[in-house]
Amino acid sequence: MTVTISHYLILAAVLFSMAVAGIFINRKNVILLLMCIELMLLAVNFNFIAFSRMLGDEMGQVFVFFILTVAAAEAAIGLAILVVLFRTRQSINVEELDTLRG
Amino acid sequence: MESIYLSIILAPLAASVVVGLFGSRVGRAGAHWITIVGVSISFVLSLVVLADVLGGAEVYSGAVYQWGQVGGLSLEIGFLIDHLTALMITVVSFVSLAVHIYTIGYMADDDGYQRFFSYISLFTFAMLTLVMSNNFLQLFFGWEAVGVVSYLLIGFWFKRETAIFANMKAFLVNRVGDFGFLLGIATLLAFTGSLDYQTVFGAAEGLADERISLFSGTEWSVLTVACLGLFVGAMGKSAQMPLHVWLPDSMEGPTPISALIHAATMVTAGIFMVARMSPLFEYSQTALSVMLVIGATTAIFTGLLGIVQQDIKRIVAYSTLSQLGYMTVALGASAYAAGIFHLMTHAFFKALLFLAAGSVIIALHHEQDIRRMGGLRKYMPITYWTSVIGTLALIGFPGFSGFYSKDALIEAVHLSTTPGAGYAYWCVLLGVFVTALYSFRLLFVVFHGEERIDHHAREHLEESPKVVTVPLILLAIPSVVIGWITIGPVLFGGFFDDSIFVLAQQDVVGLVGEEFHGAAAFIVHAATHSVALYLAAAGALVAWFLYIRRPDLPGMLQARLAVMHRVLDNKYYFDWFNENVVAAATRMLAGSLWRVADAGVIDGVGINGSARGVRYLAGVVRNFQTGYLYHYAFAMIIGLTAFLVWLTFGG
Amino acid sequence: MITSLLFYAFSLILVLSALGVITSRNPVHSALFLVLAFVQSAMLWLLLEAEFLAVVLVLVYVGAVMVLFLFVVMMLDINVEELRTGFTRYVPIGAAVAFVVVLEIGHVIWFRSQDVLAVATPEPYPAGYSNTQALGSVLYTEHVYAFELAAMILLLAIVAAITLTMRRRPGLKVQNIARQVAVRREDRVRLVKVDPASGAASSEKESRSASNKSLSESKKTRSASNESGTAAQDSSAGE
Amino acid sequence: MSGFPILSALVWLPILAGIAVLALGSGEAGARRGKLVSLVASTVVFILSLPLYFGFDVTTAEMQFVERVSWIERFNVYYHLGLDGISLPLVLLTTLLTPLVVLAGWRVIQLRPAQYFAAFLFMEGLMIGVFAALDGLLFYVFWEAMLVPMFIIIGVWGGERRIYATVKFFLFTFLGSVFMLVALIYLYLQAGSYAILAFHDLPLTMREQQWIFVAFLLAFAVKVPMWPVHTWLPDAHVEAPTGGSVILAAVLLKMGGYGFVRFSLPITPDASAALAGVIIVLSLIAIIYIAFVALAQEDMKKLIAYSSIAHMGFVTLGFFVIFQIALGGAGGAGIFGGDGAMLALQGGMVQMISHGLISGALFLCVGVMYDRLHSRQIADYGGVVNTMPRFAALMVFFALANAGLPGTSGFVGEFLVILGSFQASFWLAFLAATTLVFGAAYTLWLVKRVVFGDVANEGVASLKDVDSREFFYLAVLAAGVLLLGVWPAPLLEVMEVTLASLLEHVQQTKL
Repeated sequence: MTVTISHYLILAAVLFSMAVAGIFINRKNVILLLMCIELMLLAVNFNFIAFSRMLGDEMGQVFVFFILTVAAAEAAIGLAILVVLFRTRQSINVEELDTLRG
Repeated sequence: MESIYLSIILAPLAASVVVGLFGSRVGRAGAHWITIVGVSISFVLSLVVLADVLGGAEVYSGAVYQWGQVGGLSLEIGFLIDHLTALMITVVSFVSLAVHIYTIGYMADDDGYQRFFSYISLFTFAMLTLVMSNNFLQLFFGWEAVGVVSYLLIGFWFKRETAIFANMKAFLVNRVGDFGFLLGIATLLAFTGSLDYQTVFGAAEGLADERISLFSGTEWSVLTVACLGLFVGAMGKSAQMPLHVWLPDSMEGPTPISALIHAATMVTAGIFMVARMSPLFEYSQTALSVMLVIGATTAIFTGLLGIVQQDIKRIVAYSTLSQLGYMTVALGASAYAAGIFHLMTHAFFKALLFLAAGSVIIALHHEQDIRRMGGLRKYMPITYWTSVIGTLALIGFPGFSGFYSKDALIEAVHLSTTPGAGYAYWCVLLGVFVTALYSFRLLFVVFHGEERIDHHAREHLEESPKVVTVPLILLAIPSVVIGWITIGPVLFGGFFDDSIFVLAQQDVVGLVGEEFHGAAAFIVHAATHSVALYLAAAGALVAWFLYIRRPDLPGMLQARLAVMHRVLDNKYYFDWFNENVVAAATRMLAGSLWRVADAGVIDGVGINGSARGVRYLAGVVRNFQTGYLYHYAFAMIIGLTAFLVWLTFGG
Repeated sequence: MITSLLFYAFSLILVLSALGVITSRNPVHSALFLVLAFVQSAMLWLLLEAEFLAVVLVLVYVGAVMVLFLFVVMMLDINVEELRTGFTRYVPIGAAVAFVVVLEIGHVIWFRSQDVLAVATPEPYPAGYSNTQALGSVLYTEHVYAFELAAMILLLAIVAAITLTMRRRPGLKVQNIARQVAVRREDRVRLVKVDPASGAASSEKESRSASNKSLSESKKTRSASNESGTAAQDSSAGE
Repeated sequence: MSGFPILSALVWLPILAGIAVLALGSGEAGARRGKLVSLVASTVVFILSLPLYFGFDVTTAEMQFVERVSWIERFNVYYHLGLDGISLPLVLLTTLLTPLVVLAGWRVIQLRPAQYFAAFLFMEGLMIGVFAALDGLLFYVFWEAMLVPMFIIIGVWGGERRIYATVKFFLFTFLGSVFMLVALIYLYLQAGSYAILAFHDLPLTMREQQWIFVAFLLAFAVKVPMWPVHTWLPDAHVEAPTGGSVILAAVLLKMGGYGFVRFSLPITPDASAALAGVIIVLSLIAIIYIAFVALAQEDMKKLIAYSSIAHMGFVTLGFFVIFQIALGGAGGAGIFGGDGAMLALQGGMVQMISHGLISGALFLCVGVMYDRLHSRQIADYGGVVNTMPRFAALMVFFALANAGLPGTSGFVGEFLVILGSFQASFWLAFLAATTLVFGAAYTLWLVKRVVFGDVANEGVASLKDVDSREFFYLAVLAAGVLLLGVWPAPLLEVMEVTLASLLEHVQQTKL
């Protein structure tokens, strides 16, 4: 039983869905939310690489490269915001972030 | 001739406009001179027209100008001059002239002197327009115009709450009549395509067979519908039951108005109109019967009311109602000429009675209650004697004008075969008795018996000035002689042949005429063939007995017949019904339509309700906007997932 | 065969560590699980012969991003217990959504695209193939603009992160270099004429009071103290 | 006059004058100059509009004084103006009333007078534009733009609840006209241009016609206003300043009626015929039900506003009863059918003009009293005739005209419509004719309570009679009302040929 592309895709799907579930479960903790997003991106990257490999085309990997770049930037800014947030509100509890509430 | 016709109408109008707009500039004397000259011109020219018509002039019908053109229908303003018109304009302008002169004295110390003259001249204009019209449009114009001027005149003393109530009531009741009148006109237009008298009359016979379906399943003769509509209008103007309620109340206006409007001219507009429309009414037995019944009912029942009234002018007003009932009965019996003849004689003696009453009223400083009069005979001889003449004319004393017209009328009804004539005949006969009773009651209570005048008034009690008495005398003369002179030529001489149309089988006037051999012989004939004369005498005797011989009896009778008296005193509860049922229900309906339907349902539920609905919906949706980040995130994810489900499994 | 075994082993660890990320009580543990997940991913990517990206993943993510995460987690004084209240409340819906996602993707993979994917066993690369070189040759030629843009994004992220987190606490002494450079003589030195007879005492007082005043105020007092004739040092401390 | 773009001048002169008034500034001197400019401009516009009447060819139904310039080429939109017998009287009504309204606000408006007068000038230009536009899009632009000055007039110079009133007014009218835009766009897609005259000849299926008819109906019914979308009118009237009420009643409502004859009837004749019954019922409800509601009012302006609704019921009745007549009538006669329809149509049009004059005058009357006592409540008055005899004479005259007295213009329209509707059905005429009674009832009751009687209170005792300015504008309207009542032929003549051709057009099915 050889490992086909489908295996990777299923793995990515499982990973992605776990990240989704993680967002639901850890709804209050922003840091964990960020981590879950990282997991999601990872799952996406899996797909890209798997297809890239299957099609023998480097484009997918270039895309993953860019995704990694943007994800890193996103993580940096997200964490910076988190820090500022914590400084002003002494908490990162999402439930307390209700300024949007009218 | 056309310029004469035009001048007859325009002279009073011009006078009215000048006095109305520049009242303060022309001054009091100017006001009455200008209007009297205006009306005099009308009167003189009316005489010219009358002479011309009597001289055998052709019937004139012509347009003055085109009011408007709609499709193929040309609406014009024009004149129809025939015997009927000529007679009417003469009567109208004569009475009007008398009233103008009388007003100088009656209104001498009133603030609205100029205004009053302007109004009565305007009224004369409106009435003449109505009478001279040759088409329904102008007829309706004149019809409403006299209504409006009477509205203004009844409310002339606008500070009196009763007066402004009465004028509104008069106008509204008249409007109910006009409502029918307009529908009648619309019916005629719809089926003949014209508003011109000649065309409509020409089509009348054909219309009698046309059918119109009003209620599902029933078919009506078009002509009957039209005639009933027109008659409803006449009921309003000529104060027939049940639209009579405005006339007694309208006595709130100054007395000259009561004389001018409510005796001689305006109320007779309805009678005139029906006579004018005789070519239509003749073909509708139904309409004739309705007129007979309503006229007869009015004649007897309003006469009864005159017996219990205490206000001098109201008594005369009820007498007018009763006489109008007579005229209507005549019309219903196809005795149009008799109706018009009675109209003419009545105009003179009723104007006389009103002006005499006015004379009494000014002499007593605007006292109208007959319980505070009595024994005035010696203080006001001219007023007294003219009143006697008026009363005798009214009850139909042989030789006086009322006698001829009324007796001819009763005879005609007696001979009529129109359904309802039997009932009408008994009503008018009984009416003669009643008329004599209330007329002499008035005469006796006011001029005879003990003096019940208060002292203050008695000190100044004297005969009224010349401007008042001269019109009285002027009117007294025709009240006596006009019947004697004119019954032959006017009633039986084919005077109205060019204007009134009667079917041969219904020509009761002709039947009466066969027995007619001169005015004197008519008296003999009446004395031998009719009970009316004896009934009148009986009425007078009863009045004499009750009010001169045994003045204590009326009070006793009143106590005995308390129920009857209360009914009469409350005028059969017509006013009560109108005010407490009709008016109250209207107001209630109006209030509830506004508050419940308009403000409540449409605005409240519909308009503001939808606004509230949006707000409520927004409130519900607002709950989704929790402001929690993760809720938005969840929504996003779930939405995305759902979208993907649709994408992958859906199609 | 060995690749299959390796695939399943790595996959298992990856899934378990992902589970650890989303379920562990302590954010630090979560972060560490995430590190593990990234490492396992890198292994799997190696199996897919994407060596360069595998290395980048380890270097950049494990080495930089996750360390950043750990820093932040540890730096912030997070009340873990409070954050975990209601933890189980959303488990069902989370699981449900996750299940639906899996179902969807599985459906797409197994049913909708079966014919395409089943046969898609990748061709082995020819000998001498370098993943890094291949990637580089595309990246610097075809996608050079995108590459530059990525660099700009990273720069932006750096600037943004610094700007966001920088703060000025009151009372903190900071040099204003621009201002120091731009300073002129008139701002710092002023000539005061001293009246030899009586001015000493008053000028002493004046100069002391002036020295306490700000720059703008001292300009006002200059005319008054001109007569004293002594030079007063202006101790303007900037803002 | 050939060559001179007289209609454009009528549209743009007031607008330019309005800008000038605004530019003159809002100081006291500026306001005074602004007032003067407004009066001069509106008077000039009126004088300019007179050649329209005298130069009008009454023998043709073609558009006259046409101007046509390409506006938006891409969508085939033209700046296309012109007049026929339907729009000419309405334009004249507008040009006549605006100077009077300016005069009415002359000394009364203290707050931002320049802006007030400028708003009226803008509105005049836009209203003339509405009546003169022959391009659908141009019409729509004028139609909607006109809302803005009115909105401002009520919202800024209005009474206490002006915000509620303005919002209601705006939402109602805007909601209606949005659907009209949809219909216009659909027609454009079918016809390839926005020319209204092209719409007239556009063949449409019954289904299309019905949708278009309903869309137009929503817009016009709100404007007229017809029951049950009338409730904005009393509120707007009550809150609006006098001038606003006058223009609202006299001209704005006419835009709805104008829309019916310009759009609904000729563009969707078959749908109009099919749905005429509904409109007729709504019209009768307006005539009878609203008369009752008017009877219950305690606020003079509200009463007149409701009476306006009832009177406008005659307009819609006249316009749509023609189909019943054309069909031979339910219970009535067919022998006089053609002229009956003309009677009804003419009646509806005359009623619009006459109502413009009469209701305008009545609102001005209320304004005269309001300026003195600052109350619109009937209960606050009584016996006004004692202190203001000249005013009372005019007010009674207008009230009687409102009640449809023959000899005044109020009679002509009602008379013709009732005569016409009789040809459709006896009961139709019967119900319509009840206005003789009800109309008189609420009007005369108002007169009784306000004008007649003894002096009711100190306020009334302190009233001063109308000055020459107030007398002038009331007298002008009185003269107009009287002239049209005694001799409506000049007005009827102008509309005759146009309406006849409209009638002919309407009777040809488009299916």
